Amino acid sequence: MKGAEPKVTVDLARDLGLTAEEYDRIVTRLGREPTWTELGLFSALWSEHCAYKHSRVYLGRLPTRGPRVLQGPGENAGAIDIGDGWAVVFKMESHNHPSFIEPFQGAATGVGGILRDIFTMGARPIAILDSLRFGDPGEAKTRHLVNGVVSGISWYGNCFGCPTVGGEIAFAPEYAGNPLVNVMCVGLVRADRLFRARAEGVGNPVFYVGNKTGRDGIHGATMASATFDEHAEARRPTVQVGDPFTEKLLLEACLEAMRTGAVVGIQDMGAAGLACCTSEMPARAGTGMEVELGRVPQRETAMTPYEILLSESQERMLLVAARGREEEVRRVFARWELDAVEIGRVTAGGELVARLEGEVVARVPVALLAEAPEYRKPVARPAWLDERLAFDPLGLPAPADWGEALLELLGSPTLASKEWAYRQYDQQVGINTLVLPGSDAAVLRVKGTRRALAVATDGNGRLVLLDPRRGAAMAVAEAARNVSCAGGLPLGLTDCMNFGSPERPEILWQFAEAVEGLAEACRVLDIPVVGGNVSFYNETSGQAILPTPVVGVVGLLEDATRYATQWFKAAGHAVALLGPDAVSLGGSEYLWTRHRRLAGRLAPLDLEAERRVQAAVRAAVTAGLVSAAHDCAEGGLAVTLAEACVTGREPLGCAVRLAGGARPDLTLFGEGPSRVVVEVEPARAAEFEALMRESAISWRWVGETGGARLRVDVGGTTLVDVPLERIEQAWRNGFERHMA
Amino acid sequence: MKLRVLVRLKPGILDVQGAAVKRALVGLGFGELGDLRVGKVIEVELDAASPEAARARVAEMCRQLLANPILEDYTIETADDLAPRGAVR
Amino acid sequence: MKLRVLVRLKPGILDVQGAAVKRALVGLGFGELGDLRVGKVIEVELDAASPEAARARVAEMCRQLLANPILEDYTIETADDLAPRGAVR
Amino acid sequence: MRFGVVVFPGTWSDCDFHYVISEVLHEPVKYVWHRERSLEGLDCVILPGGFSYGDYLRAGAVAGRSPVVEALRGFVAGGGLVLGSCNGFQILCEAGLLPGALMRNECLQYRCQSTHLVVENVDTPFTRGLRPGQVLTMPISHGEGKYHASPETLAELKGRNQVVFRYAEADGRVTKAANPNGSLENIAGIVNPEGTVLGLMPHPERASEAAMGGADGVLLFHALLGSLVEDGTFLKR
Ligand SMILES: Nc1ncnc2c1ncn2[C@@H]1O[C@H](COP(=O)(O)OP(=O)(O)O)[C@@H](O)[C@H]1O
Ligand SMILES: [Mg+2]
Repeated sequence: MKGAEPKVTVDLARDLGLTAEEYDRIVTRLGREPTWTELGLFSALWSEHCAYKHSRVYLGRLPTRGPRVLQGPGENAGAIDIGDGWAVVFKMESHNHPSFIEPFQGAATGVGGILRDIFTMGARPIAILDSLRFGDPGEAKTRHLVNGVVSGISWYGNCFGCPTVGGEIAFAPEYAGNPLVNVMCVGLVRADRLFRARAEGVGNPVFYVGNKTGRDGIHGATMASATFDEHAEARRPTVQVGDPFTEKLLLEACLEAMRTGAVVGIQDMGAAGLACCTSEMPARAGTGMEVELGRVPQRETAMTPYEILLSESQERMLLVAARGREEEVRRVFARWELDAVEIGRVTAGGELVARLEGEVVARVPVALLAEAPEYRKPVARPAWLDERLAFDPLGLPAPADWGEALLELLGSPTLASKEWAYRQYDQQVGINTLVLPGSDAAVLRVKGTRRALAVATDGNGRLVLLDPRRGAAMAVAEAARNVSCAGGLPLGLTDCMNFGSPERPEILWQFAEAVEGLAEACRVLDIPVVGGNVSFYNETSGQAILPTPVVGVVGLLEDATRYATQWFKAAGHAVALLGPDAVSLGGSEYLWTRHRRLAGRLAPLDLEAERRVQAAVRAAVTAGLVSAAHDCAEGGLAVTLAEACVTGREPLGCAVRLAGGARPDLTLFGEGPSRVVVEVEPARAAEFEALMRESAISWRWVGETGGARLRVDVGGTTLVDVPLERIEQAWRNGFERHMA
Repeated sequence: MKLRVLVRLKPGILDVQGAAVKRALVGLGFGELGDLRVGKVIEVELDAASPEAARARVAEMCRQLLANPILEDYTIETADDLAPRGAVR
Repeated sequence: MKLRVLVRLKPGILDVQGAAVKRALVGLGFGELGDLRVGKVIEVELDAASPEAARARVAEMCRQLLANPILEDYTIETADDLAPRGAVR
Repeated sequence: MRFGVVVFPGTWSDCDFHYVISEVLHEPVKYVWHRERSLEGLDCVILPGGFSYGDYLRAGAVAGRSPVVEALRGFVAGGGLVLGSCNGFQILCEAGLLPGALMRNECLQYRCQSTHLVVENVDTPFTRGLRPGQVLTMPISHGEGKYHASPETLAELKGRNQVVFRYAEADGRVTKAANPNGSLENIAGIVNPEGTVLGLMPHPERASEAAMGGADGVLLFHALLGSLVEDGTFLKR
């Protein structure tokens, strides 16, 4: 077999994605040329996807600590204390590249991967959220991708038995060649039963558990670290196929094995598979590991050590057990009819030693594998930015009919109801989902306590393109605001940073700025970042995606009966608008949908004001003073009001009067942060007013609910007066219309 | 003209369905079972000038829609490919 | 021994998937398409004393699991049922 | 009433049923592992939703031939009650404990949504006390819920009043628009001729608490609890 292995040279290293300098570094540190298998290990573990070579220096800026943080970044997922002895565990991951190649399986295995990240921590997954971006829905290819991705998520999540409770789907031509599939998972665990991916205890046995290994996805991590080009086809690894049923068995078996007390550490075999686990687990614990690859359960014949180590077959874990308790582990996995094979042990040497039939095929210090070089590559503000910023949207003609303009916006693919997608997802299994998809945030009760969790994801690539720092901060603000509107106190955040190639200075600048914005917003809003993921190289033939940081925020409600949803509840209630006045059409949905322009300046973001508005909304929801709260997001105030009218079971109209501003488009469709529309029962109005005064935020009454029309007057003129059937028609069927 | 397309997972791709069916059959006492794979059969009827022309059109359908080239292979069979004694049941 | 089972919806049961595939193909310009039906093909390898014995065992598998008699018919094919020229790819 | 909730390795509504029975109804309940061959001591066995053995061939096909389902035959013959919801309904049909079959949804997509069910048969332990024509609201969550039966079977079902629930509008009208999966004549749930085995696609356990957006599902449990007579038999009406 050895004779058939390619000769290791610097050129070969380059083919595998390593640079000449990196190769030199490997040779110097090893004191010799690596073997073919060892080169494979380095190529995977030093890939951008695994090693964060270009991003690590920036990610250090993110605030990661807080009194409730039990586990920050660095493990499979972050964990936060929610009281009563419970911890919430969550993380978001991207599966962009695989989903473009094979949307159904790519998205499905994306869900599988993030679920494993959660249950390796010992937590039972309770919710999935999916944040998706695609190209123009007018193109058949886009519709094929949307269909494939949504049905892949549906298939895997539903079969496994974890509800999908939220997410986003947005469209922009920049995602045509690189759709984004970001999936977040949330789980619950007793706070004192958190497991970690550490190979502690010299002499402890190492178990391989789960599905058998095939040649799937070899070099998936390397692929995720390269841009697509016309040769992408040839470089395709064998596609990974998901097996949600086996994942369910793996979940139950792992949690049961953990309960025995015989498990010392455990890690999911995700990107770079066994190679990743056998080096990262000992590296975290300061130990080493020896494994016999011949013992790895295999689905195919004649697999080489290289293939066994780098396979990305799904539904597998590496588990370190306590010596002497092997039988307990075996018994549990046998009951669930899964392989559990002892393939090695933890050693003291700090080395990863892999053998095949006794013969050493790789011997590398784990610290070296874990210590990929870090880069601080040149950054440059893009030259084209000023031209985009200089554009004044108010120079464009105003629409002849404001009502029609609103209907057009509501039916746009990005704003229209996403029910087409989420009705394919089981949203309720586990009977925890108090607020289903369709409101600002999903709310899940925590059984056995009085508490509930609110979760939401957000990210707007258009805003980030125009101002990476502020746009990223706005994503944090919006996700947190969505959680606050439901009544939740944001406790922690996970992110997925989706960008083009970091080797291009302007992309790296976008990234660096976005991290800075994220960090700043998290600091002011007091939300620690407990985990995340960077997905670079989202570009095809030089065309990068919109820079898209997606954030997921988890919040806590002390009282599961005190939450709010976004739709109006009853006629004759008062409607108030909280938050600052400043809005802009720069980067807005209106500017894109109506004028196909992505330009202009963003509205200012005052994070202190944001914090106060969110606190005020939370207080109002918790005190039961508001019967609805809805964040003003894409599409501006008019769209927010329309949604509040029609997203509930019974449509309910409203009449709103606004002061005249510079121009009606700005008032109706301008976008800006920190704004929330609330509905207040007249009997609670006085209390509500007192609370708002105390909160020191700007706010005003703007109208009242009732009737079957949405009416908006601006500066004394009625601009919008549309029957709700038309709004429903546009908004409810919009997505399906685009998908047909 | 009647043709039939068999769409099967490429070798090496995990056949989740096949593995599950095999496990179930072995559980029901069919221990003599070796490999088992599950695929799709698509039976089409179409107008064409000749069997060759029909086959060419169906091959085009496979390329454009019926088979996912990333995961699947396909074979096309015409009536001629089946021996007269055919299948029972 | 290698055998193949074709499982198809009974005649008279609406084949929704087949109809959807047909619609998609017609949309792609395959207007000459007539009937189109989608079924499953299950390829099995098993130890058996004779082709007849193998066929009998596979028929038993069909009865016990592979086909739902309320919805589906099945046919079993052995290598003999296929003309030597077989199928091309 | 002593409940048993069957657990196949891929079942996921098991915990939900267990929770409703123990925490909402405060009745005794235990899990029954799929390899179990004895159902002794139970009054009502629940076959919950999920993907029993992965269901990669047909929903419920493998489970319909599993040890616990074999045991169910004797249990039913002895007068025990069985409620199969979602995957449980699919399993009951595959096992031949209920007539007909469940096929892929006509839309060819999975569907999770709220549905209205009009109650047709109130002469079962699961529906006694309800009014004929009463409308219940319960969610569905399935990819293979389109009920199919041959014309003869359908005639028999109707002749024996075995159709218990149909998908309907909020006002009880049975319309095509109210049919979420293309089910034959909007059928959502049926019973065996004796009325002791109920299969339905909707999820009563997900609609058993006001906090979960409705409690119509719990009406089935209340009917069940009220049907148990001291001698261990069940009232139908
Ligand atoms: N892909 C998806 N999966 C699940 N839920 C989704 C998805 N896309 C959107 N939703 C849900 O639809 C609702 C509206 O989404 P969105 O317009 O992004 O909300 P917002 O503007 O408040 O962030 C939310 O409840 C969201 O969770
Ligand atoms: Mg949003």
